[in-house]
Amino acid sequence: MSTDKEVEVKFRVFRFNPKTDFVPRWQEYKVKVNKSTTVLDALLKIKEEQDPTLTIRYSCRQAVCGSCGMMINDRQMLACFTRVLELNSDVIKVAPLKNYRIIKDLVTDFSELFQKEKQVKPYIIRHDVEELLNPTGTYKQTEEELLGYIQFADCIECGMCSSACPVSATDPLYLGPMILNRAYRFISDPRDLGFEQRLEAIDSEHGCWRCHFAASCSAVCPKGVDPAKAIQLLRRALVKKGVLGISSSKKVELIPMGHVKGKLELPKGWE
Amino acid sequence: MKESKRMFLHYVSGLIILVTGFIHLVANNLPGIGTAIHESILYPLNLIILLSALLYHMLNGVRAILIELIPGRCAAKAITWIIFLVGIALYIYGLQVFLNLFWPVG
Amino acid sequence: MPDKLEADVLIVGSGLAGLRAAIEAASNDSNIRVAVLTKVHAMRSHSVAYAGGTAAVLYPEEGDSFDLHAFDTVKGSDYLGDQDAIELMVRIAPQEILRLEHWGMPWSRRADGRIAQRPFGGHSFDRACFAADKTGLYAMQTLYNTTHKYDNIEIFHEWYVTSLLVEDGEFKGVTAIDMKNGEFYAFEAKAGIIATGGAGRLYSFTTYGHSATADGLAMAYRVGIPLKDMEFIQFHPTGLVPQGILISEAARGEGGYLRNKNGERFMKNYAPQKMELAPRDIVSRAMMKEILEGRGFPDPNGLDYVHLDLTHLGEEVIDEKLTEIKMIAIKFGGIDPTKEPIPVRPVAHYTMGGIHTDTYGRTPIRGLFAAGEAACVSVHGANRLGCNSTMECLVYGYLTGKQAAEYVKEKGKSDPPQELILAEEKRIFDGILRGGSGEDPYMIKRELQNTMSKYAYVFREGEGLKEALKKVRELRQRFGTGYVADKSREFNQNLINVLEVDMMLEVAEVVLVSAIARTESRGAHYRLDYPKRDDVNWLKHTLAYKTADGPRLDYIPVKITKWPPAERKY
Amino acid sequence: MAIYEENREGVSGWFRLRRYSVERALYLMQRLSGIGIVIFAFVHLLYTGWHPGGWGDVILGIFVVYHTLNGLRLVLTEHGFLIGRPIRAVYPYRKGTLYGSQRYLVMVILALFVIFILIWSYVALVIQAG
Repeated sequence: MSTDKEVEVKFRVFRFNPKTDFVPRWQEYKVKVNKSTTVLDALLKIKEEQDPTLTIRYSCRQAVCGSCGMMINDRQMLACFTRVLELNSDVIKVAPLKNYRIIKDLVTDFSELFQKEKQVKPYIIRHDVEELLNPTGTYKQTEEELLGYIQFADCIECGMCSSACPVSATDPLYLGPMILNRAYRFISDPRDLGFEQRLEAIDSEHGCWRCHFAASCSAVCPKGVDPAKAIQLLRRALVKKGVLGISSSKKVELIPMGHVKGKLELPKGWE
Repeated sequence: MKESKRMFLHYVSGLIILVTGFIHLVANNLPGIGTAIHESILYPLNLIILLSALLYHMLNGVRAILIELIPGRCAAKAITWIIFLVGIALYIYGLQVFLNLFWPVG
Repeated sequence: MPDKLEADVLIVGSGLAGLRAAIEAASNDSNIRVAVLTKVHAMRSHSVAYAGGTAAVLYPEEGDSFDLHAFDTVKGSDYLGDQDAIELMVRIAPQEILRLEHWGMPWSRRADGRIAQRPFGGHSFDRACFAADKTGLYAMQTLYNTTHKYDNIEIFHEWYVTSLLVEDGEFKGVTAIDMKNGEFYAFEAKAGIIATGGAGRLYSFTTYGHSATADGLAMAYRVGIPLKDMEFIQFHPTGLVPQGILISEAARGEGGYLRNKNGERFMKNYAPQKMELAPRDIVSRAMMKEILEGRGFPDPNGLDYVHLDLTHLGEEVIDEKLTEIKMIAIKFGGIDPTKEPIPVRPVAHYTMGGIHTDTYGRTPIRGLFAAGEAACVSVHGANRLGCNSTMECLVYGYLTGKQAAEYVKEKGKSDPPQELILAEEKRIFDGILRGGSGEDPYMIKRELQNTMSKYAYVFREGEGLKEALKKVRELRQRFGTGYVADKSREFNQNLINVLEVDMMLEVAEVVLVSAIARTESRGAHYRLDYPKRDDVNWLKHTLAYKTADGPRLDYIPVKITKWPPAERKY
Repeated sequence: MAIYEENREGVSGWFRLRRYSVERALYLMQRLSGIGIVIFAFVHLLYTGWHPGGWGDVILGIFVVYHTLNGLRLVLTEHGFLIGRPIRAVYPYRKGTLYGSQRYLVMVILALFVIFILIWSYVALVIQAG
């Protein structure tokens, strides 16, 4: 297993606090790593043993929370999903994700991204409001229908795709691959009926038509989501429905479940 | 007009340019069949279609680049309008060029 | 004076329980303003990492029933679970599954288009609803996305809550730091829900993310709410060696084998009927026994392991149902699970104990609820069954959200006491940030984790636990007020880490004191010096209250409705 | 300083081709050739029938042929053809847009591009000049 010997690697880390520093600086650290050390492990080792002021965003360390996206040797990567020795380089350059505002060091500001996400209404839109809150059964969905959107639901919102996108590099208003992927995930869900309501954001000047299929988003995605595919399929749906007027009606069957009852008695307040 | 319709026309005009542009190229460069096309009465029609498609495709492309370079909610609308007006002007100019070319005055 | 913000229902924590509660409170009445405060981005909460599924009775016509599910849970809890709460929970569970389904959850399906279920450890019926092996990611996404539907929910990403404001036994709000710019705020609220998750980072070999540092537990403990049953910490049988990343129970649910050095399926000696799908405490103990008796594989770092063998399942099953496990094994372990077995070892996975609440999730403080792993209702007793935790998160998120919404309707404006706010601001900024003293927090944290892993692991012993308690108290001394090297305001992670270690030390002490006192073996708490379950003296919940000289223990009886304690056999 | 805080790549981002997939280079060339053609078309219209001649014609040909062929590819892919159906992502991930038919299409257009340019260069440099 981890019997491998340790190797010393040099890290060049981007350090910048926009509130106090005039220009960013690059700081160098030396860390001992072995075969299974990830870049995140190494950075945390630096933070805990050498420089507690180094600021990194991290949480799950198993490539599922999407916190630690950063530029590692000039490419968007998840720090926890990249082993140091796999990079094959003596100096490892670590910088915050491009095209997001920097808060401090490697931490970037995602609030604009989350704001954009809200614009595309990323939730199931249906007319049977009461059924949504107090269900009486399950909507029928076959594995085949599931396969139509499941790939796009794998997104962990690390934001690396939007950082890699050459359009996002110049256009801060462009929704970006992450958001468009999220929009298509819901549009392609057979249970959703909200196609029209999402058009305002998607079909705008800064919507899905600003994509030019550079496919960098798919190239950097750590979860196999393929946002470029989602965007192209989204456009296909837009052309089909919005331009050519071919509409396929979505009908979802509700399979009732008898033993599920809505009402229950709860105590009020504290005695 | 919705962005999707504009962009759909972009693809369509691209395909039209492919056909009409090819005819234009053949007509002007190949002897024989080219000359025949050149002298046909449909040739000006081809040119007009090419001009329309080309102007649309070009200016829409420029517009896309500008929108990506100059962000801002109003900017996109302004760019679209300016490009539209430039397009009209160029189209009139182009038609006038053709008029002179095929039915010269005096 | 720090700035003030206001909300009606304030939720600390944005995991499954927190978001579920937010949606429930917000959908109840559009005038109720709901604030979710989370120290990470909401989508980064560690609920995203759960893989296996969520248990619920969906098909009674096929032989499942509420009673059966409740009994499995009671038996799994080693009869320490409160049976009235368990009955309530299993009854609401199917509804929550359907709600998630309606809100976009991509549950894996049967051929006829209904929700599929898979077998899971300790359940006598295949009742784990799952979405491949990324159930948590999809469930979190579904809930997080659904919060966007409600304009009255506001999520405060990366706000670190430092303390609860309580006056006269009533909840008034919290104090929090906006990490982005380091501003300190007092957050007034009429009702609060704590959903901050467990205390898994007390251990070094753990499935938890770096964010699970027991903040909610410590904050509640500090305002006088007892922590219940903290000695019960679940060790999941299959943590990947050496990182501790969880290899979901789904791997065994789909038919994976555990093998020792001799290639033997050793579970046949411990749970001949259920084999690998016995409850987690039993499997973990079996694995540790194999390892301690020399039938495990040696590891240079001392993390000896056994093998989890999936090779016989075939590539198709692994690709369709265990994709995430495949990714983890290849990327982090360097092993292709379709060809080689995965090295695994029991790993800290779940805190059965937590903030003391009643059957409905209410804490002793008026207006304050607790839900999810942070709470101890207790529905899991001494050992949790797989898939029951996410069910608890959903059900208690729903229950507490609903009650909180009802509660705030009749409440006037809350007015937290100024002196508490000022004192907290002084403590953090003058006491710790500018004037802190003590040793490096990261070293303290590492020592704490090593101590806990050594003495309070699967097998425990009175002497060892006392040793650990001594060590933790010594660490507390050395920690002082906490020392912060980074003096800047913006995103001062160093400061947050210091506050976290402070909280961890507090909770670690409670875990150890509770564990020393319980002189029996029950569920996940196994004492080598008291290997038998003792229903005469110990069929009761531990409550730990904060006092100036360490935790004071008290006990309350277990609620038993239908199932009297019996021997536990699998 | 604000520009560092903003951290936006700007137009230089278009030229950042290393470590990404080939589609990004194709996108950049599509954009540059498009701008080139626009400039030519203006002059061509203003001074009716003007073209640079000789090597200028070859370069113009490269722009036009590339823009056309890659444009045809984009008409297909940007409407969801040849990029594969949505699948369940299985590690190691294979993304439909970077793999399979789409990539074959890229090879085909690049091959056609070379062939056409050779023919066109022959026409522009030998036949027309001759």
